[in-house]
Amino acid sequence: MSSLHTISRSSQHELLQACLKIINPGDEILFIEDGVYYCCDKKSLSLISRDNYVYGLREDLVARGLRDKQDALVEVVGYHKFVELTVQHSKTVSWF
Amino acid sequence: MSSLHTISRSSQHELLQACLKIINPGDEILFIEDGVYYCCDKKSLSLISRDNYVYGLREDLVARGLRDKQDALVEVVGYHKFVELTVQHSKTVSWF
Amino acid sequence: MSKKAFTFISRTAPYGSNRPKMSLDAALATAVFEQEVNYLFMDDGVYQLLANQNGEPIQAKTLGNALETLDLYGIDEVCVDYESLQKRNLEAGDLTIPVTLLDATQMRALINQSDFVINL
Amino acid sequence: MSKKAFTFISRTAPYGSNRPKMSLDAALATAVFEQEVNYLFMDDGVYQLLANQNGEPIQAKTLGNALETLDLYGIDEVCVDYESLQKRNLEAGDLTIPVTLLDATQMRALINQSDFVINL
Amino acid sequence: MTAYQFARNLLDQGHDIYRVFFYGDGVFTLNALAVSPQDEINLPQAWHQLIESHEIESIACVSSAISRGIINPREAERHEKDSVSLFESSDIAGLGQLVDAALQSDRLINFG
Amino acid sequence: MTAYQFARNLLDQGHDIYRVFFYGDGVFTLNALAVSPQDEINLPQAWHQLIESHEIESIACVSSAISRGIINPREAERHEKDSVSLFESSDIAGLGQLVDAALQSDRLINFG
Repeated sequence: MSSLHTISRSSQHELLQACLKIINPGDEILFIEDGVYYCCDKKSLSLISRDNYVYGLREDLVARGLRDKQDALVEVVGYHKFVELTVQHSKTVSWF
Repeated sequence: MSSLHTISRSSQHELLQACLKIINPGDEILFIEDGVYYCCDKKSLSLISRDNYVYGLREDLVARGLRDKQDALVEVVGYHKFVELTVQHSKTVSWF
Repeated sequence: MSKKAFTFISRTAPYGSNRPKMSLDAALATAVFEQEVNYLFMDDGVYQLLANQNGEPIQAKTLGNALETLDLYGIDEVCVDYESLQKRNLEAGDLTIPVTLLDATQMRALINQSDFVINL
Repeated sequence: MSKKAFTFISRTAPYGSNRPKMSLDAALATAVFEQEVNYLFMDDGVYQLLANQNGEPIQAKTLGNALETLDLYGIDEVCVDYESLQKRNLEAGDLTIPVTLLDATQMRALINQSDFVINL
Repeated sequence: MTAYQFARNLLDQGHDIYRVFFYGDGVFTLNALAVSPQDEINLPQAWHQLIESHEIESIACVSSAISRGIINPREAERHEKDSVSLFESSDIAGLGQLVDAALQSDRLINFG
Repeated sequence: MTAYQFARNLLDQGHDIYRVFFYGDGVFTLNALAVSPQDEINLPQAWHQLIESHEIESIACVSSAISRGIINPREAERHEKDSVSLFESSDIAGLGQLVDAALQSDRLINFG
């Protein structure tokens, strides 16, 4: 019963903190839309347990001038993988 | 050239912090809409200088169940006074 | 069709936006389908539960009253993130309906056992 | 009619909402009226200035490019809240146009001398 | 809602409104096709009545309005649409009308 | 925009869409009267084409839609409005269609 969590707003909205309160081991996080600013935010990323793998959506990173600036912890993926992730996990929790 | 600052979202949005960065002595703050949650938040209110008088809009306090719960620092006013405040100050800065 | 577990998470204040009402309407519709419905209030969402709300002065429906109907629809698991409540200097006695206070471990378990988790 | 001083404050990230574009359009319209226009980026608004933006993959206009037109409209006071930049581990060299970095005292003076302050 | 209540009180107190300018999502407030539940206020309808009864100049920003499908007969014809959605008490015009209003009025009040 | 790109990719990868349900401000995405600037994507138009070409079932939540003035001929008649604004590729129905979709599908994906 693992979950994919999508986070789509910047850290100003504190969505990651809310998500981390209820995340389970094995769940994964995908940063999309304004959520991709988290991909360059070492301090926020350090709050995420190593049990939770982290992705960032390429299209949104490129649009915002963040491509190649993301932290080493973040795997950059496209929409193809986004779809696959929603299939791999039994449910998707969207934070917006 | 004093200003009236209206703040219309809850502390989750950190509008007060932004407002306090640019507020001048003699400016006043009016909490409206979801901003009225600040009226019961001693910690946030303590950040405001005594040079800046603080109001809360009655209608929004009543709607949210906060009437009579506001801090002693906050003067509760209605729309009549809201209009007067925008006249008394040379400009209104709206934070939303 | 087997019964599924839906959990609705509501994180925003009432009146300032339409989101709390959207979340409530969706939860009630789910209850009508006789599914298991859990409701979790987090962050500013706990403000929706404050007692003595009265939407009349701003010509809005009183959301607190609407939440009292959760019970009538058979939604008895109304949960609140205890930390969100504490952070706002509120306690269970300030709220308009009885709720179950959850810590992080309990919230994780709730999410883990849910078939659907809907943030609105 | 005498010239007035307008200050636009933009506090939100590009693309995720329409607000940065609304603020820019309003500022450009004001400049067309030959008024004094100041532009202040605070909080997430500083993300609008990041270099190397490319809206194409999300089929949006590249906002960074649009900001480069501020200069053409005679808006030369493009200011940034230095603290907001620092908090995001950014520096002036990361930005697509030259800006004036302001501390709180300087921002207060800017707001105080403005006839209109418009948060969009 | 706040802007509407503010405008009503302002008029009651003897002040004048030079212009109301709807920008961004604010243009939805002028949507004549909106229908509210019976026990709730219909904000577009309330604004329309206030604008008509006080003969207030009301403008929807052209770029905000057409991108959101808030159009009058003139814009509907220009863009080959069969329907209109803007209350006839309001007009569609450019951002210059906002700047002009700021310059012509004693106060500019902005609502989010 | 993200939801649209996601839907397109999902179809390209051979998956099926049981239903798209537009709720809250999401119903504006089905506004047939919206006109985008020439150099920007017209998202309502793009959705309409995707829905038509793949024969996807698309529903606008009835309470969200009518309160926001997104109406089809049936709702226009019921509420005595002269215009329609919903793309004819979508229908208007209740929240039950969202719950039904959750129960009938393998996955429910929500976009904000």
